[in-house]
Amino acid sequence: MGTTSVEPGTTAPGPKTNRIGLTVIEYKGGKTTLCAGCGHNAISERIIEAMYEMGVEPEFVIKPSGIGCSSKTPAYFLSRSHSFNAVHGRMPSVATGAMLANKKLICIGVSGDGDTASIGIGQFIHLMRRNLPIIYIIEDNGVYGLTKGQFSATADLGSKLKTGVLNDLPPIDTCALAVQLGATLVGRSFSGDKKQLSAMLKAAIAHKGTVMLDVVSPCVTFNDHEGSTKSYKYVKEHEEMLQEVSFVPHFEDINVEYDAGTTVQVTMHDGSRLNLRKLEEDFDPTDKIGAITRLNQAHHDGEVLTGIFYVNPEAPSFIDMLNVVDQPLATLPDSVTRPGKEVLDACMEELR
Amino acid sequence: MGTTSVEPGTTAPGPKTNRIGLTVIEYKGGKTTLCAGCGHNAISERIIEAMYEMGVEPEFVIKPSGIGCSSKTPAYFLSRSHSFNAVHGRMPSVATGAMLANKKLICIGVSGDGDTASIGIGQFIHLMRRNLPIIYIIEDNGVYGLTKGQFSATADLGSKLKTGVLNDLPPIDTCALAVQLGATLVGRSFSGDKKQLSAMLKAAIAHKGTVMLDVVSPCVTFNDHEGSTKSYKYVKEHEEMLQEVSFVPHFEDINVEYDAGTTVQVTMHDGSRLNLRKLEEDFDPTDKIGAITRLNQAHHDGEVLTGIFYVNPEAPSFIDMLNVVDQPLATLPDSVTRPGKEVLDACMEELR
Amino acid sequence: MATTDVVPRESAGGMNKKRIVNDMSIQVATVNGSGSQSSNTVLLRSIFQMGVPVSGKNMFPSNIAGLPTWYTIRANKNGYIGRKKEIDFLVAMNPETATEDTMSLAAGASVLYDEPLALHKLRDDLIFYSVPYDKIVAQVCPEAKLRKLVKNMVYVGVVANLLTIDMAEIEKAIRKQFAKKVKAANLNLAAAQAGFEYAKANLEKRGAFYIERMDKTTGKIIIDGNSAAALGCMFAGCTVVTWYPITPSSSLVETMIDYMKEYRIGPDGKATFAIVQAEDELAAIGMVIGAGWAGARSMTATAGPGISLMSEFAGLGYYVEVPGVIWDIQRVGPSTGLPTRTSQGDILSTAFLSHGDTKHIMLIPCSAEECFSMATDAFNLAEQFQTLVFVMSDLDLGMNNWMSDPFKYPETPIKRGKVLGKEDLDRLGSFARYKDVDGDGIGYRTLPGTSHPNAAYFARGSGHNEKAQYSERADDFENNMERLNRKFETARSFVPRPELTKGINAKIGIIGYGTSHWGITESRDQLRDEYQIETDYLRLRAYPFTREVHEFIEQHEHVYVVEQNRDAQMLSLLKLDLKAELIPRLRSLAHITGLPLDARSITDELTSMEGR
Amino acid sequence: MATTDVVPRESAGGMNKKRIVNDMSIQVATVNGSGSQSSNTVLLRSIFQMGVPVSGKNMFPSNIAGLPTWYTIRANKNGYIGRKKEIDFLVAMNPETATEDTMSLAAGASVLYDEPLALHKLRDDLIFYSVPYDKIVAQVCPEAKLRKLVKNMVYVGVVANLLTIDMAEIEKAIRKQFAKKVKAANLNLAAAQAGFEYAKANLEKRGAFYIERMDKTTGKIIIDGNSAAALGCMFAGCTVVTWYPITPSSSLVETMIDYMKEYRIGPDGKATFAIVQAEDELAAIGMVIGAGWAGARSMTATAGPGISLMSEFAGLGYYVEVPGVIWDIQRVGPSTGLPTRTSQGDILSTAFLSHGDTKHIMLIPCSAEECFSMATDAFNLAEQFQTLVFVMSDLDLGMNNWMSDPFKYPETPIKRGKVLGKEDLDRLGSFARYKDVDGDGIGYRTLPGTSHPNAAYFARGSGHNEKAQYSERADDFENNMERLNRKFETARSFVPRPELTKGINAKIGIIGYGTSHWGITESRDQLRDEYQIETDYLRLRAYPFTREVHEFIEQHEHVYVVEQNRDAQMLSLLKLDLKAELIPRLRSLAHITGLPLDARSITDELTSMEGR
Ligand SMILES: Cc1ncc(C[n+]2csc(CCOP(=O)(O)OP(=O)(O)O)c2C)c(N)n1
Ligand SMILES: Cc1ncc(C[n+]2csc(CCOP(=O)(O)OP(=O)(O)O)c2C)c(N)n1
Ligand code: SF4
Ligand code: SF4
Ligand SMILES: [Mg+2]
Ligand SMILES: [Mg+2]
Repeated sequence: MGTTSVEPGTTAPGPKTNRIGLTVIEYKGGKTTLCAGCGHNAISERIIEAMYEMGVEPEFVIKPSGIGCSSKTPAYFLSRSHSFNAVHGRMPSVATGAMLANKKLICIGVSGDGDTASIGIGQFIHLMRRNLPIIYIIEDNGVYGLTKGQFSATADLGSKLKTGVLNDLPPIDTCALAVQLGATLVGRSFSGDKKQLSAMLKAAIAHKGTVMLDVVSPCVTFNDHEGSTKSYKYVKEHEEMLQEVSFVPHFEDINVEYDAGTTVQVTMHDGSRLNLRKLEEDFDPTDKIGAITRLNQAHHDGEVLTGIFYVNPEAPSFIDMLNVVDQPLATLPDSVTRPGKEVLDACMEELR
Repeated sequence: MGTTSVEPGTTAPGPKTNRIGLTVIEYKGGKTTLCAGCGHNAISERIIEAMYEMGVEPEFVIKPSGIGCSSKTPAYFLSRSHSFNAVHGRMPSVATGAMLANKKLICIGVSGDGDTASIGIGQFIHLMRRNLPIIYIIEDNGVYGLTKGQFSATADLGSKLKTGVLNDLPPIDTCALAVQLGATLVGRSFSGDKKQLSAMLKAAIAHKGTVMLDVVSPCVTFNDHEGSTKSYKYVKEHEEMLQEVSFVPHFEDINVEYDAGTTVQVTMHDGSRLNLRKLEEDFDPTDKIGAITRLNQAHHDGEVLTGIFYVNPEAPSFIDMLNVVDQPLATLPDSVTRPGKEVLDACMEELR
Repeated sequence: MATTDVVPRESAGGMNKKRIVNDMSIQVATVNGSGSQSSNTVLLRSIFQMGVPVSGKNMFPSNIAGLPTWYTIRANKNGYIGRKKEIDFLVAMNPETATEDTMSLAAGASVLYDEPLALHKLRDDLIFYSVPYDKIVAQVCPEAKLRKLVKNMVYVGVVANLLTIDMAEIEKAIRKQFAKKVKAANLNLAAAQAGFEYAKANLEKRGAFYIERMDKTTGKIIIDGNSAAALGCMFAGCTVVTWYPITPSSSLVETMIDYMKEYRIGPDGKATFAIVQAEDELAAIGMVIGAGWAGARSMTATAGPGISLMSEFAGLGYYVEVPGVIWDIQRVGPSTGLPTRTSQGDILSTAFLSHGDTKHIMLIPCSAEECFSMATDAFNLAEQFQTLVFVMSDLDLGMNNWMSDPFKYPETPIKRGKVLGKEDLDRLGSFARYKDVDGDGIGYRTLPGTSHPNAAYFARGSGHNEKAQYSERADDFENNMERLNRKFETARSFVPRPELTKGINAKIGIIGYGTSHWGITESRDQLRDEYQIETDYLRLRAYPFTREVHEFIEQHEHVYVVEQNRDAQMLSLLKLDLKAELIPRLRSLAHITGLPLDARSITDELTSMEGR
Repeated sequence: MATTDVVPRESAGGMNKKRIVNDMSIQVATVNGSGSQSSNTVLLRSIFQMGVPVSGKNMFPSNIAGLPTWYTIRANKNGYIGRKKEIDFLVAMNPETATEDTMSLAAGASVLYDEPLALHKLRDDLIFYSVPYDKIVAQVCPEAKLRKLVKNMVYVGVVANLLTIDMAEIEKAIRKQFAKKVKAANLNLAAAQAGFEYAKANLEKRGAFYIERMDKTTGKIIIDGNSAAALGCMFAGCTVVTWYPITPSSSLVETMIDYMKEYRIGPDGKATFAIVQAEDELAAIGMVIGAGWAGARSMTATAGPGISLMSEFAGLGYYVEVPGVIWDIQRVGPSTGLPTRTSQGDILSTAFLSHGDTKHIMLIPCSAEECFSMATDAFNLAEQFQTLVFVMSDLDLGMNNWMSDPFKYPETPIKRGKVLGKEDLDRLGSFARYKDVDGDGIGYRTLPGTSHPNAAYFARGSGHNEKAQYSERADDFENNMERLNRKFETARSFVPRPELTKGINAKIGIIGYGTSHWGITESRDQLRDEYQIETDYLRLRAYPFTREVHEFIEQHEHVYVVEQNRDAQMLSLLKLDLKAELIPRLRSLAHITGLPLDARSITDELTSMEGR
């Protein structure tokens, strides 16, 4: 069970609390066992902030993950939420099952580039198709950190390992795939970019369908050297931002006016607002086809493209399509899940 | 072993033979056990023709497949070639292994939409990335024929089963994925279109990297009714051809002049020529990004888009990249595969 | 015929004029996809309606249309409804197999054939009836394109006449078969009648076989095991179903979809369940585990290849201790094997499915009734023991038609196992997920969404201590594994007990399970009547084995373990579990041909092993 | 320490002044990623160079940096190189575990600690040596950022002084370690020397342990099992390697890549092999099978989770009869379990990997030498028997450093099995792929690319007849399965025979395998010397079991089966194979803690079971 066991935050005089009266400590997790400087740690920090600032009830959050350094991180945030460190590359199916069982849960699934793009690409693709309510985060360092730095399927062509080995296979762009296949909020960020990543995570929490965030997260031990295309240095030098991303939650009624010419404002399902100040004149984050084209262009031009690529706040989610009752299936009473004797009798009669 | 056991075709006076002296019968297979009218049977016929007309040595062809009605078809063509009816959705890995063992083989892998897009999408994606020399054919009917007609992952949104059930998940466009991921000759055809399919298959035989052909192939038993988007009727009504495809093998020195404005002429690795008479003014089959955009557009417009979407005849294949010796690894002599005693001594010395 | 293993023997009903009543097997040889299924069902039902115990077994190819199919109907007054090797009455509709089918008959059997086949030329020790189907069909069915279908209904009429099946029952069966489709019903009825009339007018009955009314089916139902399982799961309170189509399990979920849509929709028109077609079996079991972890009663259904693909997840379920139910409708392996043939070949690999030290609970139904009742057992055990439970059915049980008593409404309440809610935690303050509080090896769990700050725990497939915290400590690991062992031991006294049937002070014991049951019960009577060999019979219904199993073996000089696989898989599990001194008593009767096990094979082999 | 299971006992080397020479275990407790690996290797090598038998075992966490790691060096004049429970000399470098590490020592042991840790306060029954590392490092290493690394080399010098290890050997070892990197070598040497000098000047040796020159390592090498396997596979003529990284198997392939790049490049600069990193284990085994089918000598290496994922393909390999070699470097399961701990936990599930009636050949190396030699055996058997062969190594063998005799150049030629070429077919005309021509159950195969019109056959995982044609016939299926059984029986007399070591007319037998061997041999001496118990010892080297195994059990009153898993997996396989009367003789000594099995545990449990 969670390693912290603090009581629910009590408002004033105590420490600062969020809208549901919890302190930020109550969103923290255990001490990280990852390498000092690992990008993954920064992402965990951002998740803690975002959940705190959005005032999410930790007891209703689940944190499924696969296997890898990245997939260990759910142990380092939200100790008050249930975690499921499953098997390698199969987090999507476990997450799907859990959401089927209890539609009221908020699911943040953490994976790595190996866990997702190598062994897990099959389940990833089918998850994206379903638009399951989930925040799917790839902590993307281009290598298998936990097995000591072999290339994963997101490694760029020509990227170099410490050993000097060059990657000769094209990378899988998980964002392009996610958009192509049906995810409804897709973006890429960088573990080093607090502002952008926080805004994206909050938008993710406000979204009702599949959110897919590919977060470039350097592996300081195996893939942060000269010649790597997933190093802090490389990303800083080659990052190309599509927009300046900011987010206004529904419970804060700030009402800034934005010039539609320079900013795309997206109203999320829960009324929150996602503001995208254009850095590229004619990019439209609601145009699926355009988004894919732009992503492919970025590969062609060797850019590390970040920002929100595609968003569709209203598309029906998988749970909507299944048209299940409002209460969680997990806790339906027997009276509802076991039809009466008359039903059995009717069935028997039919078979006589 | 093969069910026919005819002796190599002897030229004249006997029946018509191809450039290596074989008759078309020597490319045939066993009697089909598929339903009468199944699109898959037509595809088998085209494969027989193409192999015959290209004068391929059947003994050097391998026919791996997965599981499904489609995956059974290798039994119905080229009895003189080795087949491997593997497990469901995993043909790509078996094919890859075989090509590693013997680079001289010509590999035609047959799969279905369920075998590829559902259970097999993971291996499919990684196969495409490698640009392995293989002709990958999806006999695409939108359903699992062999298990009696459930939807597969290529079923279109809103397509209807006989039972009236509607598909509510977006289809996976295997061609868009193939281009996106690195296949170097990608097209879509229709089992009912002899001319186009034959030309594509011949081009495929002439290509040295990964060829991915999605051939819409109606399932007359479970998915050829009103409301299906993979029926003969639907395809005929919604087909949109990108080009008129024709092929001139390297061993035929026909030299027709084509107007570059109206026709794209691609010289294949072996000198053969693939001629694409444009039916769409500004579509360029050598532009990867454009191809993907066009494919996505087609979904948006509800077209069944056919033709050659992308071709790159010179990209290095996976086998090229591995830089293996010219002889097949499978049959290297022991003298080559087992280093001498002095090597072992050297290794031992290092460990003292 | 192409798929049996008969050795010609004198058929009971030879030319000799003794009447044989309500004891025969009828085989209809056709081509699949030719729509003979409904004709065969009509034959089956009409005999059933006459009160005669009956069973129908379909031997179909692993393709969709055009290959040989055999449907065998067995009518037996003693209620033997297992497969019978010998065919007494052949309806030869498939030119491709007609000759081999005819040649493999026992002398004295009857053959009903389509005139042009001229089968009578083949042998002179059989009774032949020839019918000009096309002529007859042409008369009753003006629409040419319907004739192929209707043709099959003609033989129903002919058979009815030759075996004295009441045409009124045929009509009743046809009406039930075509339900609302009145036009089709009338057309088919006409065809059957035409067949009946033709036989009456032109065929002289020479065979000794008769169907006569009796009262052995009153109140009974006819159902296949998969439909029974589907019903069972619905009444077990199943809420999440995930699946990937595979023969012979697909019909379980497809039938369940129909039932759930009808009976599990809430007043608001919303579903009290979720059924998801996954992309493959790895995803299906992953979803089952995710759902079970989050508190649903979740299940999937598959067959051998799917079970193999589930191996890694099966170990996760065992080690993380997540409830879930997996139906394995066994077909013939290894590999793809014979997808449309039956076996009990996944027993051993499923018991130890996954690497490391992993063990699983298995339930083994032998009848439609048990497919229904064990569904509730399986879900209850899965949640009580917080582990995966495998229900080992097979193709013969799952896809064939079985006569059965109507199912009893489950008296066992739904058991959700040790789950701590908010109130419990308010009381306890906190909990340790993997602590053996009660000494039964079973810890307490919480569900995501429980509003208590200490409700959460970290589920992981890696090493963990009692508090579910990551641990690589040797002592934590060993203690946890020992507790898992204790839990499995506890399960012994909670799984369904075996069923014991005693002979008269018998020294020989027989152990069987699943569909082997039907051949065994019949064989035991053969042993008694033909060889005066008394046997006691224990039918296993679950793994791990209960006390009764050991006692049974202790009480018998030798014990034959009958099963439908090559490697004596259940006998192997017994060896691993038994006191070593008892093992010498076990003898294997393990066979696999893909066809349901028949009594005669058991009797022959057992007697020869007994030196008789 | 956090990962052993010691019960404090009086250490051999107490304050009492008796000298204990070349018999001790040194444990270095550090933090992983701190670069202590090279220091430990230097220590190990220097003792080795002095002619003293030695082994080194690394107990590391399943993460990359920052967690506790323990490295144990055992020096033993009798050549006992298995794990020893008791630690005689602790080098405590990790503040996090220093206290627990110290507390769990046996009285009389020595502790070398970093001054600030002040461990001497903890107990008064230990010998403490304190060293101010930072001061010393500061002097020898001006570059601050290198100090963390160099610090570890200081304790090497201190230990050398306290245990009388020759500094000349330390220098030699350091030079070998840093090979071309002369600057680094000098720096590290300086650090070691500084440590040595410090100890000489400030520490009074009080422990009883001494390293003295002897001649027991002359000509020997030091290597880990995975590197030995990599070499073995290279010399076995392996041509296709596919893999997916997983601890503890990754280093096997990574080392192989290095060797192959150096020694398997043809004159034209092209590779005589292909090594492919697959997307997962399903793909890895699929490629192995595709390559084996097409004629390559193909292999992959993995661990438990990978083995489980390979289940479906394993059945295909068995049933289609395709050669391939799979190395399972066993780690602790179930599920993800303890990825960096050792076990013998995949034996049972691998023997029957996949659904249906499937069985696999397993080879079980116990030493680096066997990792090398069994590689050739595995590839030969795979091609001779046209099936998958699993080599069951483990983490202890694969990743730890072992002293070994240099490997013998394989005298066994490369055997490619029954393959028909064009010439054969010209002679024969045609062939039937699955026909048992020679009565050994093994058919003849052809390879794709064989220029003969009748060379092709249809490989399929579905039912087939002798000619590899699709068949659902019961007789075809049964015959084929029986032949596969015959083939497996034939394998009994071709797999590596067990190794028998006899005591003096012993009544007790011990059966062991793999790395349990090292604990067993030492334990047998303890049994003789301390309890006067004579034992005979049979070391299994393969499954299926050869004749010798049955004979051995017949010759002993009772036989202890020693293994490193919970469920007595090898004993289970023996039960399934043995004559029933022999089974009562078997007794299980099965344990799993994740740590290599030590002699004392075996001795203690066996004697108590013997009532001593
Ligand atoms: C079935 C299986 N295969 C292989 C492994 C070994 N393994 C553990 S983590 C990992 C890769 C992790 O890479 P990634 O997902 O990128 O995470 P990172 O460590 O880079 O954050 C692998 C191959 C495993 N645990 N399970
Ligand atoms: C592991 C596994 N799961 C399920 C099956 C059952 N199965 C056989 S074929 C098939 C689907 C085939 O669909 P597709 O690839 O589209 O081929 P089609 O029959 O439509 O030509 C399935 C699910 C199987 N053979 N193996
Ligand atoms: S190895 Fe890389 S990915 Fe893993 S924790 Fe260290 S830095 Fe992070
Ligand atoms: S079921 Fe469909 S796919 Fe299969 S053979 Fe028949 S028509 Fe073709
Ligand atoms: Mg990574
Ligand atoms: Mg299909």
